[in-house]
Amino acid sequence: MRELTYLEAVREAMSQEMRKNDDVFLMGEDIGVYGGGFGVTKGMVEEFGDKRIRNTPISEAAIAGVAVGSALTGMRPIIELQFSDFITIAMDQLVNQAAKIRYMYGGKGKVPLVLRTPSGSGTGAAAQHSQSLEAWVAHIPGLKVVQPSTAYDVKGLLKTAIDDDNPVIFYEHKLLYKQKGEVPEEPYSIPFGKADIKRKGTDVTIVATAMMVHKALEAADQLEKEGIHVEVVDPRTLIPLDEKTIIESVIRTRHLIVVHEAVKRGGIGGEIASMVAESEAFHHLAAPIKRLGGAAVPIPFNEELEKAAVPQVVDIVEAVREVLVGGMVVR
Amino acid sequence: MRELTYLEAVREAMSQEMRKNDDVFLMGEDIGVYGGGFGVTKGMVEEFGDKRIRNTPISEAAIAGVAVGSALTGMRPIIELQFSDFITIAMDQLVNQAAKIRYMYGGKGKVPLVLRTPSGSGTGAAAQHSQSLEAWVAHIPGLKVVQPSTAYDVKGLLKTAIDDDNPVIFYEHKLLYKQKGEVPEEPYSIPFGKADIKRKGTDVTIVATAMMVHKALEAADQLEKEGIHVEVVDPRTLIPLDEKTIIESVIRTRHLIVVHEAVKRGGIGGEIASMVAESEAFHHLAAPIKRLGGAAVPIPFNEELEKAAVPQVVDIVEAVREVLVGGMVVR
Amino acid sequence: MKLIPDITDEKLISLYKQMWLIRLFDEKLEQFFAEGSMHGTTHLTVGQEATAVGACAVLRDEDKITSTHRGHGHSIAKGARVDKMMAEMFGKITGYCKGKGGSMHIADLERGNLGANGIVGGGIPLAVGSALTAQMKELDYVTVCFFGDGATNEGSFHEAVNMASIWDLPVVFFCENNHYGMSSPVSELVNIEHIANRAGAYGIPGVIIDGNDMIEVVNATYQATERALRGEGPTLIEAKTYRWKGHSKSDAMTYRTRKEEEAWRAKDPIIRLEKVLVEEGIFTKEKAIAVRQEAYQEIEDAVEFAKNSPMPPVDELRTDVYA
Amino acid sequence: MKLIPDITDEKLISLYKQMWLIRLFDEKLEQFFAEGSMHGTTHLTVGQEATAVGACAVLRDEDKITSTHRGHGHSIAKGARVDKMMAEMFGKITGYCKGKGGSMHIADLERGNLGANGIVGGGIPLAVGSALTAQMKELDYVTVCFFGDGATNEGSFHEAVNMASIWDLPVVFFCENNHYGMSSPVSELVNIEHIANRAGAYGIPGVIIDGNDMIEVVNATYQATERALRGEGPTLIEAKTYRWKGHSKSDAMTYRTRKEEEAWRAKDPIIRLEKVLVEEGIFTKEKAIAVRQEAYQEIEDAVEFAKNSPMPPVDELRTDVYA
Ligand SMILES: Cc1ncc(C[n+]2csc(CCOP(=O)(O)OP(=O)(O)O)c2C)c(N)n1
Ligand SMILES: Cc1ncc(C[n+]2csc(CCOP(=O)(O)OP(=O)(O)O)c2C)c(N)n1
Ligand SMILES: [Mg+2]
Ligand SMILES: [Mg+2]
Repeated sequence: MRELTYLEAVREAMSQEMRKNDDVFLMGEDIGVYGGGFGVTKGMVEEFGDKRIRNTPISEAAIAGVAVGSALTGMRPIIELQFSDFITIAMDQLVNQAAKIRYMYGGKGKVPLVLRTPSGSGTGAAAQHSQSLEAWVAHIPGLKVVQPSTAYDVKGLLKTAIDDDNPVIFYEHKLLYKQKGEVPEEPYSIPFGKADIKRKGTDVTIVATAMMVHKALEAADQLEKEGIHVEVVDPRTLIPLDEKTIIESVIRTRHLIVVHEAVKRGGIGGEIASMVAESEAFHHLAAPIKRLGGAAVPIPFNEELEKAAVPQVVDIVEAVREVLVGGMVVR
Repeated sequence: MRELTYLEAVREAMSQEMRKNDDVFLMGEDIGVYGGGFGVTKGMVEEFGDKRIRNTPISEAAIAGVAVGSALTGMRPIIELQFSDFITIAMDQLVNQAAKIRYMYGGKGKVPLVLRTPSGSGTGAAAQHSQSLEAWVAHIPGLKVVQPSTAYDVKGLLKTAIDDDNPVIFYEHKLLYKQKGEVPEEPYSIPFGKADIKRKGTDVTIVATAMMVHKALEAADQLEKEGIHVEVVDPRTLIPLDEKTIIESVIRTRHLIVVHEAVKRGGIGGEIASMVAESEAFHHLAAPIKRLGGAAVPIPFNEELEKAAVPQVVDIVEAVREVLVGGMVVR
Repeated sequence: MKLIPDITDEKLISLYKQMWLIRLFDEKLEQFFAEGSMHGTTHLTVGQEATAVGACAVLRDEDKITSTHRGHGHSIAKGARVDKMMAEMFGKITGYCKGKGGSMHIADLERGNLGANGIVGGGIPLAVGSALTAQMKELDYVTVCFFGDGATNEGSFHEAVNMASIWDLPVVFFCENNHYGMSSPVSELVNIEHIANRAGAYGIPGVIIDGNDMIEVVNATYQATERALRGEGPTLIEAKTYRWKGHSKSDAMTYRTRKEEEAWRAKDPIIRLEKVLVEEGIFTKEKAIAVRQEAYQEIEDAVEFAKNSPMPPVDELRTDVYA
Repeated sequence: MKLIPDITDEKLISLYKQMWLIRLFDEKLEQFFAEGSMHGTTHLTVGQEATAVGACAVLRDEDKITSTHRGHGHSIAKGARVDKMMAEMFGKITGYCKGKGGSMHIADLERGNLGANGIVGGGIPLAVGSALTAQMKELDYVTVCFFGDGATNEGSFHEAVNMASIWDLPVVFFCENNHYGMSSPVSELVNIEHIANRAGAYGIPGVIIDGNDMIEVVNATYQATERALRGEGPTLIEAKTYRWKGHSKSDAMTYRTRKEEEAWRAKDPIIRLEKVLVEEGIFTKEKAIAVRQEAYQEIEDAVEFAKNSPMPPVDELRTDVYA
């Protein structure tokens, strides 16, 4: 099948929806001729014109708020924040307006907007341009939260996001933009709340998100050589979360490791681990659940420190060994 | 001993520090003659003047950012946000500036600021004025997070917060403002990272925060009559978190329930539960850890719905019974 | 009386009635809060009736407004039913938000009221978004965005007005300058004489009007909406007015003088309109009293309706979170 | 040359040298990024040297600045050591931030540089906070706040400038209008001719200057800082200038013409100052070349220093999070 990069898949999903539906449009900083901070929208203004590919002032609060207002009155805006760290400036409009309007209005009105934004570290952009803050939005009722890890997933999930009648926070990972994968040309939807088992295995379940899916897969490859069969589950959407697939996997493998790039303390890993611990899977666990996440530090600039700040393949390999040994010994 | 309300204890802590140290000052909306949204600063402008009790425009981002700048240059600002929901507007300055400056600058500079703000539901103020968003800031390295539950604690913890050289997010609970308790007149400090066992018990540990401490205590009273001895642990500070006290308590009681008012999904309860599950206490658990938290809904206006949105005493009582029975049966 | 848009006498009388509806609605609430029979809090419009009514007088159903925490006036002026509003205040299922929103979130999408807002300045970008929809879909409607003097110090005001200006969006920024935020005099928090002067920072017209003169409000809003509908972009209107009551349910009003309050009470916008209408022969003094009485009865009926309405069932807690 | 503050010939020559230091520092970085030997990204000041140098020329060590993502010029002008800056760019432990901050976070608190900032508009409230400290502690220093044209559309600009104005804080808002944000022409994103006109929204003076004329920058900043130190409050200075290079390390510059770029290159601020200094007999052409050569050597030495410096040990990861 045809291959596209993750970045191209994002662009294709948006372009296909925009061709079909005049209500869909884009707003963001430098998304016109410049093509956006990471080049995702390159060429789109030429096809769709500057009314539908709207270059905005550097005004993240208004970008979000104007999107909410336009969504509430019949449009389906997609907004791009250049770095996900800038969501800090748009939180009021996302959390106090977008997420709550329908509920506050007693079920009237809807806010079909997609906020797309690149997150994660690894580019040397330092503390204010490298965060993974998805746990914040996952905590807010009324929002949906997506973290695609492959070119195939990103296209299908973005279509679903655009079609969704609710505000969706859609995290793209900077380091994945150039990754290639097979992507069908025709539009397709990947439902929210359906985890994807990226690799089947019998010994341990790793629930990993975004970039960590790939690190987990690498770790699994290495461990396979030692005869350890790792299952890698990619939730793809944090809200809604496919609890069932995760729980069933853990029941099969009896071991769970949760890995994300975001700071471990207060990260979504705590939610996933606790959810499993509260489920019937608890009684099948042969070892304590282990979480891997970012160190409790701002992301440093220096390349080696930057790597040390987030889980790497060796950390995952080590965690698997630890969980399996721990499990065998103590229970 | 002399009794004060929680609100008066907050005011006294600030006033005592301001008398001692000219660098301490207050900024916030309507904190002058009006005395602030909840009356906490009433009388302070009369004592300290309007240069040190600074009435600000309705500009939460600037309030936070100006505080950061003044802290970085030698002041010790205390800022008041009228409702903790408005932190959504100040997140950039708190998260991208205050929390990270020292680290980004390689250990130079410090940002000794306290952000005080009332959180929680129960006053009929509806979805945009009733949230509990402490999990957000607890996720951010560089911030400290405090949630005092009594008049005694709030005074001692606020002094520690003001004395701390780091940005501290200090959550007051609206429903606690009028609660009375014994409070010494002389200034005293309660160290951060020291949980308080609000009630000793042997059968089950409840880790509860803010308003939920009182609900847990009520539940404990009821359960005592049935011969169930509940231990109530109040972490008091989420960052730093007193993992030791919590873990030791769980080892003793073999059962853990975590209760907070914030939405359960993605709340700090996941962190606490997972932390315990990753500790040696895991092997002492006689039943799965249980989390209680707010429903995944915006806080509704209607009084009955509003109550139903967050854990109540009956929910805690029921959870304890469930955990104890579950524990006895299955393990 | 120099009325620029075409408005029938009948309509003028109905506007007069709306002003009474607003005042009586809010005075009724004041009473309920004083007796402690109402949950939550509220922000009363009393004294500011002319801005809401005058501005909405030139709007059609398809035109939109965004409102604020002090929003009952806007709702009524945009055609909301007082019984459903009152029911909402009581948290009843028959209320505009099924009791889930309360005072600060009353919305009436069918009549173009995109909703009150508990976040000061929060509605401003929403209004701009609504105007963007009109422009993109080439729909013939205008959006009037209400906010207070205090809100103009929020970053959201700045960002949203700038965006509306560069895109020539059909929106009218309507600042109800009642001279105070919660307690802070605008003169202490803004270093210019008129909020309308801020228009200059965005290259749009700024207009200062007497917000207690309904006729002037009608005229200014009419010109601004016409301009917007012609595609010439936004206008910032500053209407000087005053709230008679405290900021919200509990307010000792230590930040202003009784004398100042008295001076403003003397400028009662309802009496003022009444005088004009009588002078112009649009109605008689007796008719005025009758209209007021009608409004009074509607509010009484609304209270009746609200009190007799059922509470939302507890399972309403978990509905309406997602569409 | 009409120079308002007292500045010795020696100082003028050192300012000329600073401009070269800035240009050569950033051209060196450009080269490293082109070869791919540098991690992260950077924003070059080339073409804009006169604003940083001219504004900081009137500042003392105790005066403060806040800077931006395009901050190397400000750092150097405020007295930072280029070797420690270069070491930071290489992520070395000897850098200003021990390698933890990189290009966008260089700070030099000892010399009053409160730091670059990766958040557009993020430094504006910080500057106001610094000015508040001066006022509250009655310290005799002024804070100069640098930001770009694009930053004036952020809410933080609006809120912070308003606050500085109502409190008469000793701060100078210095807008380096290089006519573009990342790619967007200011003319598309702001509906007024001059950013300086925004001063009117806050009741402070707005001043428009030629940002490529260092002498004019010195004079305007001097007047603004003097005003601030007299307790008369902030000024908004808009300096028109241009960045010669792309926005950051990768930029095809499709959003502007080569012709426009050429026109601005012809207005080279360094050559312009050089001409004036030669004309005024402050130095000779030969001396100018020698000074430039000195600057060149300093940058070479800085690179040497940086390359030879050690990386931070991995345990630096977890230090410095809390004070
Ligand atoms: C973002 C935000 N900050 C603060 C508040 C608290 N608050 C509610 S109303 C108000 C004053 C608003 O003043 P103004 O905009 O002039 O409107 P008015 O109340 O005078 O109608 C304040 C500070 C809020 N609701 N939202
Ligand atoms: C809050 C925020 N939004 C967006 C960006 C991405 N960004 C970095 S620089 C820049 C353009 C800034 O333009 P201007 O303020 O004119 O400064 P210049 O780059 O021209 O010096 C943008 C959009 C950012 N760093 N921070
Ligand atoms: Mg007001
Ligand atoms: Mg610029």
